Amino acid sequence: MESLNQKQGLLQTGTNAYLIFKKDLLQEFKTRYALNAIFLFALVTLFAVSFAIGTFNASSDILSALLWIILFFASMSGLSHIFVREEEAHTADTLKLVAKPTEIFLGKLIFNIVLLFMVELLVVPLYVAIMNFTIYHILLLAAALLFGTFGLAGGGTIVAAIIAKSNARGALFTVLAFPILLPVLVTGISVTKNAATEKLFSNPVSELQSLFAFAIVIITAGILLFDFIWNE
Amino acid sequence: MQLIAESITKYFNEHIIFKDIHFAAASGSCLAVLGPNGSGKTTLMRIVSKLLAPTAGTVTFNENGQVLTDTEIRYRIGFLGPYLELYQDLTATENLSFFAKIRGLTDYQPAMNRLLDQFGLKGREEDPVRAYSSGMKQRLKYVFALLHQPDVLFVDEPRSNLDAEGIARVYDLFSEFKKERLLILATNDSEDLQFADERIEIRVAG
Amino acid sequence: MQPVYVVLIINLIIWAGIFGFMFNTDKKISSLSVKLERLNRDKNI
Amino acid sequence: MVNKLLKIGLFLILSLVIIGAFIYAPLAKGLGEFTRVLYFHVPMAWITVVAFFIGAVYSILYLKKKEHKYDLYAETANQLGFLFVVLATVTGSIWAKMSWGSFWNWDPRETSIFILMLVYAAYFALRSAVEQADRRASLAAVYDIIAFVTVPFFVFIVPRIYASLHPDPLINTQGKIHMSPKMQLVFFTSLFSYTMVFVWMLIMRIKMIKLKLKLKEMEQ
Repeated sequence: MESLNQKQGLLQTGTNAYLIFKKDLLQEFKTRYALNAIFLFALVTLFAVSFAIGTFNASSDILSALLWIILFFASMSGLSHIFVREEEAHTADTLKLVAKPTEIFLGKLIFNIVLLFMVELLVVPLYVAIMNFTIYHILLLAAALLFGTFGLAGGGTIVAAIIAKSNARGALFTVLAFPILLPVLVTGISVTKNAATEKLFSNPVSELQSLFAFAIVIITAGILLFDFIWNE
Repeated sequence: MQLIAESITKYFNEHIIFKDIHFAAASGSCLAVLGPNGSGKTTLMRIVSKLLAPTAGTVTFNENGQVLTDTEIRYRIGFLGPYLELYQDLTATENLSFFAKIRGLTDYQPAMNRLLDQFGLKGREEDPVRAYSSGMKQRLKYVFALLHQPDVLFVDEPRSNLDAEGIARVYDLFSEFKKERLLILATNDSEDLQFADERIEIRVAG
Repeated sequence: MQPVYVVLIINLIIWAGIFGFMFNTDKKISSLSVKLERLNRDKNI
Repeated sequence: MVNKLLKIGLFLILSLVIIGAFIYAPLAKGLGEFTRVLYFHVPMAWITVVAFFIGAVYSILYLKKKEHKYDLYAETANQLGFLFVVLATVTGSIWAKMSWGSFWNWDPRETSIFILMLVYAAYFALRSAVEQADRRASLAAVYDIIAFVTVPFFVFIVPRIYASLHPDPLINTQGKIHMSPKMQLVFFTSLFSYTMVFVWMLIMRIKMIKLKLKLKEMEQ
């Protein structure tokens, strides 16, 4: 009986997280605030970089670093939106009235993950095409992007929840998120470099493992700590 | 259903809002929270409905001597107030069905239609909330607060933005609601007090 | 200047800073406790 | 009285460490004059870790008990940690200048310590951006804990990706200490006395916070 209740509770948490995700997606499709912010940022920096460097001059070291820097700062411009929007429209209390904190955090996290995937799906192929970036191990790059996105979205979501409750919303987000998410950035660049070399120069498995472990740690910490932010 | 609040105290930084508020209320009655502007009526409402944690004190909901958990409370209270907004970009139906589903209601369509009709919003339910007038938004908030048939209804500023007809509907609702369930009002308006069986006055603590 | 002396000077600065900090905090603590005692006495009377 | 004696003792022992480091201890082979920095750099780095750890513990305590004082303790521990991280960076940078030729060259250790400074600078920026005391306390505590679980990643991952010039940390994987007995004597005295200095600083700050809170309570 006990375990049945628990199972039902888990199922309900999942369903409600999905409902909140769907609500945010619906809202996003009607306004496109976050999507536009991230997307335009990524495109503008991509073209600026391409224009400044030219198409044939950059080594794969620089190209892989630039790719992650574009993705990183583009996501910084949009990930905070998810909580700031609730706080500024005074819907945070309404949401608090009907849903548990964990459900809310998971819903927002899924939304941010999907948002980043959408951006990557467009920006990465474009980047590879425009910058003449030769990728030898596509699967490796895909794995790095996958785990990296989980890490970025996890850290971005919990920091977004923090700054939504503070007085200086826009300015603080990157300041708080940058040092925490730097492991993702550094490891992501390293794996991408590896993927762009014909013969793997180091074993990428341990780096992918650390990307994965980081994502797990930050998402777990986020779930555990979100209650304290949200109920404040 | 019984609501008990014991020695509720709230500070913002060193600034004291109120201190040691006690009260109890049960189904079949109406409780009114009174006080001048800025006295902390809204803060008290948010604390009693568990939206905000008090600095000290406890709020408990009992049913037949059994204390309800936070999740159970969430399903059984309705709340409307000026700071509880609905999603402006979504339509009324989208808003209401989101809240209904998340509260675990399955067959909410008939109730939703009836309430929309009752509050004179029929025909406008597919418009985004952004396009509503402030009075219509207030009516929609009543629909939101009542959709899941709560046992306790919190209303902060019941009349705000409503016209005479809207107020009449709300008063009908109040007299019906307090017969079997618990109604908690926060108001400054003497007319609203006709429903109150019990009053709590917040005096600014010195 | 020999780098060693740079290190020495920096260490002396740190060393002085630590003790400056401590004396300062000590003074603050004693002034606070005096204040507290006075308040206590006033309340008792 | 005991307090005063302890203070004098600490004063003497710290003076002795400086004298010992510059006169008594022999130089390590191949490293030259700048081994002397070691006696100050390592204790600073060690205290940084201890201070931030204590800060994180107080942050957890705050979230558990919701008592205002724990937030202030966490803040003060992190402030001390920040002071020592700056000292560790300065002493480390001098070492870098003398052994690698420039004050700063993004060695993994330097990068890690830089990130550590960024994280805690962000922590203080967050504190200053929230006016309401209990909200500030919760937000800062959450950020502190998140920082404390993610920074180790950085410290462990980065040296694996980029080769480091930094000598093995004191607590290395082999558990060996490459120092002569005289050096060890000075080194461990220094480590011990600086740790005591830190503990004392923390105790004094906590005492001060307690007094301030009591005063505020009395005035109300």
